Amino acid sequence: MVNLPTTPTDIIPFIIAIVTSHTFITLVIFPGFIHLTIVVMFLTWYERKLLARIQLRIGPLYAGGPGGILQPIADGVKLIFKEIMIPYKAEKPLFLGIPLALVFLGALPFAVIPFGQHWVIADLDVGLVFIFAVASLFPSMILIFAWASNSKYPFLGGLRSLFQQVAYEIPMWISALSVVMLAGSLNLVQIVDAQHKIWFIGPAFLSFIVFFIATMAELERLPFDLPSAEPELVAGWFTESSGAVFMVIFLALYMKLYLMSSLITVLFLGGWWGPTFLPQPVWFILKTLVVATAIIIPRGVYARLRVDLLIKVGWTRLLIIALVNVFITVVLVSTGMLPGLGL
Amino acid sequence: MPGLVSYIIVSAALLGIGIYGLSVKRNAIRILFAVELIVNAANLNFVAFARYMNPPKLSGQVIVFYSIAAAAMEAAVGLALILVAFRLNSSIDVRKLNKLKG
Amino acid sequence: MALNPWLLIVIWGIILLILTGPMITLPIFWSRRKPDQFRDMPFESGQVPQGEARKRIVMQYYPYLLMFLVFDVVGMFLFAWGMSFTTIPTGDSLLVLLFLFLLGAPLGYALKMALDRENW
Amino acid sequence: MDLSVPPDITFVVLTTITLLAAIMALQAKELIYGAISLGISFIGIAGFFVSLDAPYLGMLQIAVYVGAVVVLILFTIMLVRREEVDKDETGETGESAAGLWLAGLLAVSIAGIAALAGPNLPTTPPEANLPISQLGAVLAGAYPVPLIILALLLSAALLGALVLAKVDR
Repeated sequence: MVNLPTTPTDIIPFIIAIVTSHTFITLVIFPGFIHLTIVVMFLTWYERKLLARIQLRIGPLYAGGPGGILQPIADGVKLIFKEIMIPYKAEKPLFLGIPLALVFLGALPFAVIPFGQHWVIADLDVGLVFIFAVASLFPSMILIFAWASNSKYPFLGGLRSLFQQVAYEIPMWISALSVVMLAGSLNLVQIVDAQHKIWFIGPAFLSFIVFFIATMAELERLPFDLPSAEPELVAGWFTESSGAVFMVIFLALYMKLYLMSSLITVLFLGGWWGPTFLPQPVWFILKTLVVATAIIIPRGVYARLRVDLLIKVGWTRLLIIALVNVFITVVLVSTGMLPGLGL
Repeated sequence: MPGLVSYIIVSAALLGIGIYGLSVKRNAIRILFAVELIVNAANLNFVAFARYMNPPKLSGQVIVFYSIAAAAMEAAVGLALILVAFRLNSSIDVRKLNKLKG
Repeated sequence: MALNPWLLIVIWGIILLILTGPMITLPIFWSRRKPDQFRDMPFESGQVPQGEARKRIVMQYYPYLLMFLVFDVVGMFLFAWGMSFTTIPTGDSLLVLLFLFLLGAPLGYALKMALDRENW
Repeated sequence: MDLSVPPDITFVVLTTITLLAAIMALQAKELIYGAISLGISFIGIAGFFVSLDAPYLGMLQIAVYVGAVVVLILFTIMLVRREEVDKDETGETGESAAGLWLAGLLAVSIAGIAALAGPNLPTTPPEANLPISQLGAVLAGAYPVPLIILALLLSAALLGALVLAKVDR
């Protein structure tokens, strides 16, 4: 590390040394803030384009630049300058604070996601559990926000969101358990390293399916979008949000979409591994975008489930399939049928 | 790193806050809060002592595993009891739960 | 140079706070702030809202919440076991599987109770 | 220079957060704010665990306490009617003064004993700490009986809470 400046002339070299250090670059530029902002804005644009193609809606196509690529910026500027409506008798500090907490918690886990062998902000020993712990704060946040809005639709949507996320969190954990057992570590860098030869989608295929479905339910994507079912609940738990509050919630939701897609890439799709003609982060982002596409597409295709069926499926089918895969992994690993996984 | 004494003092303060809530509050949910705080004070002590032990051992952390599990289950049963009390008495004030008093 | 990863996470959190905080705290300044009871009424299909919004809520899904609490704890125990699964003796792993197996019965019974609408 | 924060700052910040949030949890006017403060206090304790080189426990604390117990508490608060929940609940002044005195006496005496024993207590932790990957081995290997008892405890609590909460017809 560089020495702290003692004389005024030392300050500029000090700043340059800080700015060019690997830590600073990982924090601010590549897996850090700038990259995250760009990708999340891209995802909002990408989802619109994709759905427009699927459902033949050619709406936001002409908002400046090729293919309406400036649309997210236009949206952002529009939303920032709109009025923030705070419902009558709402809990003001919670109503304004929870959206910020949501976007903060959505972006915090990116610190442990490895975008390449050295492209990770914090190489944490308990990375996977850290992500799950942070993600487990979302349901209560959403419930509190819905309660703070003092309106019936958000409250109903918030309760649905709570039960749905709670029902799908456990299958998600148990399906990730097989991966942890195969890699023998909770460190995400080591988990990706262990997939050098075989991606874990092979030995843990059932887990992959469970994890993918659980991810869609956690993200409240169709066919699991009950908490924000437009025909029934207006806009679900964020019905009363407007202006900047709405923008921040929107941002948090896309942040979570990117987070869960990259988590699937890390756990099952071999992370940064790929033919060497492209650099590692490029492979990682390509895979993540493919996963995100697979999560977005059903929105243009499916209808939604009923809430009690949804919860029942999560607790009976998915949990049992995930447990079956854990047993398969126990047998596979303890009989030595999976050599050369870095075990 | 601060010495072991500082951790013990923090944990004692947390215990004091918990005891205060336990002895003064009348709302059953608040009393549950106080109990959880007391359990956390104990957990903090376990982890701190385990860290300062020489040679290091993991037993202190393992017992906190069990302690957290037990405290979570205690909260589940406690909240179910509060629900029943509310249904029977339409109040969660612990001093109104005196139907068994002759 | 290897900084403590937790310190890096804290720095990352501070950066996030600095950069995302203004997204709501700044627009409040140019947003109209005088509250108006009639204008700020909650949305209710275009009607005047009736009754209180934070009414008592249904119990129907309460058992699932309890099951979540139990399996949250179990999941964390399983992660601790899974990360050292390859290094511990098979007998210990069998013990953990027995632990899981023992929890199967109450889970099944709880599911049966939860699905029975008469109870809630 | 080593750019790592002196741990004393961490300690002071965590202590402030934890204790203030704990007081708020008991004294906040509305029970919902109390529950949120309780969650923040638990996160503070998790921070202590992380700073004491027990990161896995910290994550367990957040996932179980903040992710599940606080959710259950919020749900119960919302199930119980509001007027009931937010009633003025502290006893008379004399009573609360007595409670304060009792709690203060207890805390001060424990802290005093600790401070008296201070010179004999270790001031620096040993350098070597065990890696977290051993946690699973200790959990499953060294304590087999508690693990099975834990399974029974979890089952009993789940079924007990369900039977208690169900509506009798």
